[in-house]
Amino acid sequence: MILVNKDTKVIVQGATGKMGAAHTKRMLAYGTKIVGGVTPGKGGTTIHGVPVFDTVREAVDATGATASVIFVPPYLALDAGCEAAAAGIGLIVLITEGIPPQDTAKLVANTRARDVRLIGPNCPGIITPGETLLGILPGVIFKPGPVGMISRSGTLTYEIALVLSDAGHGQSTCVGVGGDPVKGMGYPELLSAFNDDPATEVIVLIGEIGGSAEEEAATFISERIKKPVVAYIAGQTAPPGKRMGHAGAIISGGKGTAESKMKALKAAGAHVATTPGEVVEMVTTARGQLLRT
Amino acid sequence: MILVNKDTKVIVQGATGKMGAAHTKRMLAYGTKIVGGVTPGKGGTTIHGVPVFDTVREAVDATGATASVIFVPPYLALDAGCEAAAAGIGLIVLITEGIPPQDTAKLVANTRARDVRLIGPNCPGIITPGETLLGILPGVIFKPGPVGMISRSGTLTYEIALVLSDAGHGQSTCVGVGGDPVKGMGYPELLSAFNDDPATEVIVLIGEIGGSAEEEAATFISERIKKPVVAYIAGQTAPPGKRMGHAGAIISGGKGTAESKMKALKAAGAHVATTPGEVVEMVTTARGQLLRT
Amino acid sequence: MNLYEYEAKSIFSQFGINIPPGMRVTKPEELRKVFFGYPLTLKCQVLSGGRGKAGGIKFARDLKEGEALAKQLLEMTIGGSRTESLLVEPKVAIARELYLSVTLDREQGCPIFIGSAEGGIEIESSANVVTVPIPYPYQPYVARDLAKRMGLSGNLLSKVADLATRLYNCFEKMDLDLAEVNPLVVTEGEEVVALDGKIIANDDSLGRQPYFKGWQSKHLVDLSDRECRSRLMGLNLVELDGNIGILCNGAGLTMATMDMVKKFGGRPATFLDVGGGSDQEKTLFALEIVAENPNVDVILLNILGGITACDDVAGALVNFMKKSPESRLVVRLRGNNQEIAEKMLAESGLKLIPDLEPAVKEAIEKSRTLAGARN
Amino acid sequence: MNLYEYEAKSIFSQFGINIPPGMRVTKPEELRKVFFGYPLTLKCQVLSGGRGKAGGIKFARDLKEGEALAKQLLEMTIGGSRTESLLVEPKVAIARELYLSVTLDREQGCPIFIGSAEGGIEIESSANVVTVPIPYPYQPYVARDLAKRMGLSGNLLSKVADLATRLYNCFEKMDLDLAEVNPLVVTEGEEVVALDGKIIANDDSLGRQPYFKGWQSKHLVDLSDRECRSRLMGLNLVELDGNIGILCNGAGLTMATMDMVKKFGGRPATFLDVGGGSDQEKTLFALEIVAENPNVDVILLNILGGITACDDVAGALVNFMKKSPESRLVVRLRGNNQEIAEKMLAESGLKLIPDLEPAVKEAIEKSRTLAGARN
Repeated sequence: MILVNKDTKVIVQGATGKMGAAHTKRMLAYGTKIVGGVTPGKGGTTIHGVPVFDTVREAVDATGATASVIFVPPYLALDAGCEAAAAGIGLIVLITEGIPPQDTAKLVANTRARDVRLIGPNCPGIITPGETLLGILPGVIFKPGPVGMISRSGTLTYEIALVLSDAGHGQSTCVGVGGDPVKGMGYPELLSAFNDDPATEVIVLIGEIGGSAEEEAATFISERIKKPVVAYIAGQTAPPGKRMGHAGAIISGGKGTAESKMKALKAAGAHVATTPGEVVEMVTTARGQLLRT
Repeated sequence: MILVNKDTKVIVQGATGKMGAAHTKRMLAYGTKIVGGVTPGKGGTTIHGVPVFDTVREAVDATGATASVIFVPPYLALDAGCEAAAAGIGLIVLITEGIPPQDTAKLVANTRARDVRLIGPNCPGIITPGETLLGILPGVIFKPGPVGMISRSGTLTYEIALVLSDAGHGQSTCVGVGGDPVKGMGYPELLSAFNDDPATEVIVLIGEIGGSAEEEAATFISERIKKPVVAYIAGQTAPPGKRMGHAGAIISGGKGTAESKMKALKAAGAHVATTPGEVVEMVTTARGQLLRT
Repeated sequence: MNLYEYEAKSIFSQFGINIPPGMRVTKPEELRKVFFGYPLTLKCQVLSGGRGKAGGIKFARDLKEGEALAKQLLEMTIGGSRTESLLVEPKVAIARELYLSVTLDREQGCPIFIGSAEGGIEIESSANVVTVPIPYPYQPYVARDLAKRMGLSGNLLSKVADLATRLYNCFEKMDLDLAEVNPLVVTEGEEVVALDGKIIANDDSLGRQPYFKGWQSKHLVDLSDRECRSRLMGLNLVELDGNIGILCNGAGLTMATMDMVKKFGGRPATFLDVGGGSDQEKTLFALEIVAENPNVDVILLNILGGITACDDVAGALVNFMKKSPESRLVVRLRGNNQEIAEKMLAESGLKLIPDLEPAVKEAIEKSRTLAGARN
Repeated sequence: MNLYEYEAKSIFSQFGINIPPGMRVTKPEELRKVFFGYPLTLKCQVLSGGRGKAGGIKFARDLKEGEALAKQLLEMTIGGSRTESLLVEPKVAIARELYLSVTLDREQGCPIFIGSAEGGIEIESSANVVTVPIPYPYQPYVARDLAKRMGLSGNLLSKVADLATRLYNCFEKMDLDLAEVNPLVVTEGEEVVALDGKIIANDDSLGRQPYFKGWQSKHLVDLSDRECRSRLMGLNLVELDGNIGILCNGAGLTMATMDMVKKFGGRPATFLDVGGGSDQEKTLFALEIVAENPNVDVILLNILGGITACDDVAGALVNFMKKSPESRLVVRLRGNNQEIAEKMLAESGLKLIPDLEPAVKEAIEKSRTLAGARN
């Protein structure tokens, strides 16, 4: 497993909002060690039995939390992220969708300068099945096992985890890096973490059209990754010039096509699936080969 | 000697302005290795035989310079300092006077984050007598020798260096840290550098009223400095509430008096002079004792 | 949100960027009010690219020629986008053309300057392009680095750097995705002028940009009516040419479903991401707008509940089926509150399919039957 | 540059900080135009501190009492500063008083918030003070950290934090040395209001703050006429009570010279730093303004040439001596172009003293002689 485990102490920024409260409850039910919520002006109250603080600094001082899941509204996310980083939080999972991308860029600059890991924004978060859940992934779909997953998509991750779980391929950790063009951690850092993680046998990379992150991941895979990688790219039939749901999912100027990404990944030695069903088959094959070798 | 020596490659930002040009000429005459000037739009020309570049990056790439002396107008200084830091300059000597202090604070934040040493602003610069001069100090006054000098003042430094030189006490390096309330390097870092410098026997610290830097230096001296320190504080008879020339030289709310500083320095074991003449006597005594021990 | 050239230039001007004098004209006779001399440039105001090649820019030597050209240009449609108005400017005496823009670089995660000593070009296909990442907080030296790398020198370097700093300020203060000057011209009098300008405002930032308040609807003209209405509801609809309407929650899942439909031999008619956490009302709107498309024979609804509660979706389905027969529907629904949803839908006779691949295949099968019935 | 309370509040208001309704009054009869009800607060507008203790704030129950108090207050001089006008406000029902300010911290090298849950106090001597360093670029969480450390909670925490963010924006955008609200009051209706405000604008930044254009001269009222004229010439003059006028280049050297004069038994009459790189005209102005002071018997000019060229100084001296006898002058001059300077002054008979201590002693000697001659 990477990034988080059952001992990770987590706070929730925006814990008393509608979405924050609902997911705080779900995360607690999953077993996540939620040690505090943060909502300015609501300090001293509780939410689902968890103490609420006015500031992240106070929450960190009182609880020793090292990770934060952020559910604040889009225009407050930069402030919330900077607050977490300044208070010593080491891992920020930014769920919020619709953040102005220039705000994200400023937050990325801030967290990079402080060596804080940022996941998201516009992401479902992280799950280490059976241990902890930081975000909004539906815990019931994921099972413990040896497949490490990295994905730019939310529900597509659930879909693929579902078919993998059904086929007996549980997951070490799944990380949704988010669908925005500018974001925190990307493929290379996470591929590298999974490569070093003894609990991960096979890595599943779920990409989509837009940008060149998958092409760069391919280069990284060919140079640095020893474990088998199964890749799937969504948007193989997407028309050019149209934004396909995610702010980052657009083929522009002939760049960012699924074809280009699949080609690069194949050339890097990854197994490239065209449907979720094929992902399962390829993981089965890869794990079979691992057993034989 | 500290910070700079005869091999230090120096560029001058604002080299084609009136003051920049005049001091480029003087520094060259002193022997400073001025390898380039920077003035946007004047790239390709020369000033006193030195090539002028449009940007610091270009100058650094072409010359391998590691230090920059900045003479640009006050409202352009933040930009110039950030440019130097971004281009890989490791030591910035900011001569300019009248910089808005919030700009200085932003520059200080920028250089600290990059581990760039900043001297100034509103300072005379640095001289390692007989080796190199970065700034506007009158080279003829300074002689090589074992006295390290740190000062918040310009001409007062010249005055004290003059009487020291006349008495046969040359200087290892003299650093004018500047008279502004917000500035780059302060007493502790420079005291520490002189303490570690084999060429320095005695440290002369020239302070003035305002702030609490001398009180903090006193604490630092008592805890960390092994070499004899002779201190002089200007403004012993200054009335409270009046700004005495330097933006930083003001006694306010009963704080920042010469009395308080002199008391703290005495308590820390420094020799505290009341006139430049006494500085000379105390340096003579200190060096005499060094010879005996 | 794409802006028209005249809007972009007005914003540039507010940030101190030189633009030519200009007048917006919606009728040929308005040319008489032009306050600067001939020859004139008349430019179609459209949101699509390729205007020059399509003949959307003309020069007039006098009023008579101008009026004739204006009439002709005002009727043009370029790249599917109708001419909204004309921007009329004096013809500029150009000594040199450059390219300059600011945009966000997704790979580096920061804004970048893009510059070229060659202007009026397709920047994607040009060889002489330089890019400079822009650190935050901004300082003007970054613009000088850019101008230097573009190969400029002397006064021109300083002038272009100054303009680039203003362009960045505009980009940051107005929350833009793109601020582009192409070409940036150097006149024979050594003035640096934005001869053409393009701005894309960031959609997610419109709520904090009072300047753009109320602008959105009139700038969605390159979308179909249904795409446009969806956008205003906060939904992402892309219309395609097939007969299977696809609705899913989540962009990646919608794309994957679309890809599977195509792979197994079906033809997608819509891509509609109803988003995460969408409510009953929004889901109903989504079902209706897909059903409204006359090409749609089958609606494939694929919801995997993460944030989305299945019972909310079921509620929307129950309402939808009051007006629309369930026979066109193929529903894959799985996730939170799935049992409640199943119960709600059991009464309607709508069968839920738990897995995606069978659902896709069912939808394709049904689309063939229904398309056959229609022909 | 110190601002009056009414000016500070007007600026606060432009940054969205709540201030009480208010009216500036320069004549008692203007009270009739007050647009809000009694009781009123009448406050002397002065640049000095300690106004409350000096009786510069009064409350009026009706117009008659108000006019009488206004007449009396408008004639007050507080801490040497004449009342410029009155600020009239309705009396506020106060539930709680706080303190809030933003200033630059010289030791940390960054702006800081200073806050206290106790208001209307001398912040230097208060125990309940918290400070929070402000990183750049600013984010509002810093203000929430402050409010929390001030011991606030609930809605009040959010309201004070919001006001603190606005105060910081004001501090940064307007280039202030100090933005202070003391007291910041919580009204009985739970509104957070800046009841008194103080702003010190940074002198070095006035050139880039169009808002303050032309303000400087009318805000130098706590300086003497000569100090004021010097400031407008860019010179730093402080007048003292002795008879030796001291002019030097550089603040530290001027202070050291002053200290030496005092130490060796003399009495300094002026501290005048002519600055580095000062030109001939400025030096002449400096000599003349020192000579103008009737208490000055001797002028001690101490120039150690770094940036300053000695020949420029000599030129100023030559001109000065055309009007003023050299007998009052003691000149120490050393540095760049010293030989040229000596030659220029040789003709006038003015003797240059190369070392500081002898020059100081000579000036003291001469001051005794001349003071004796005068008595």
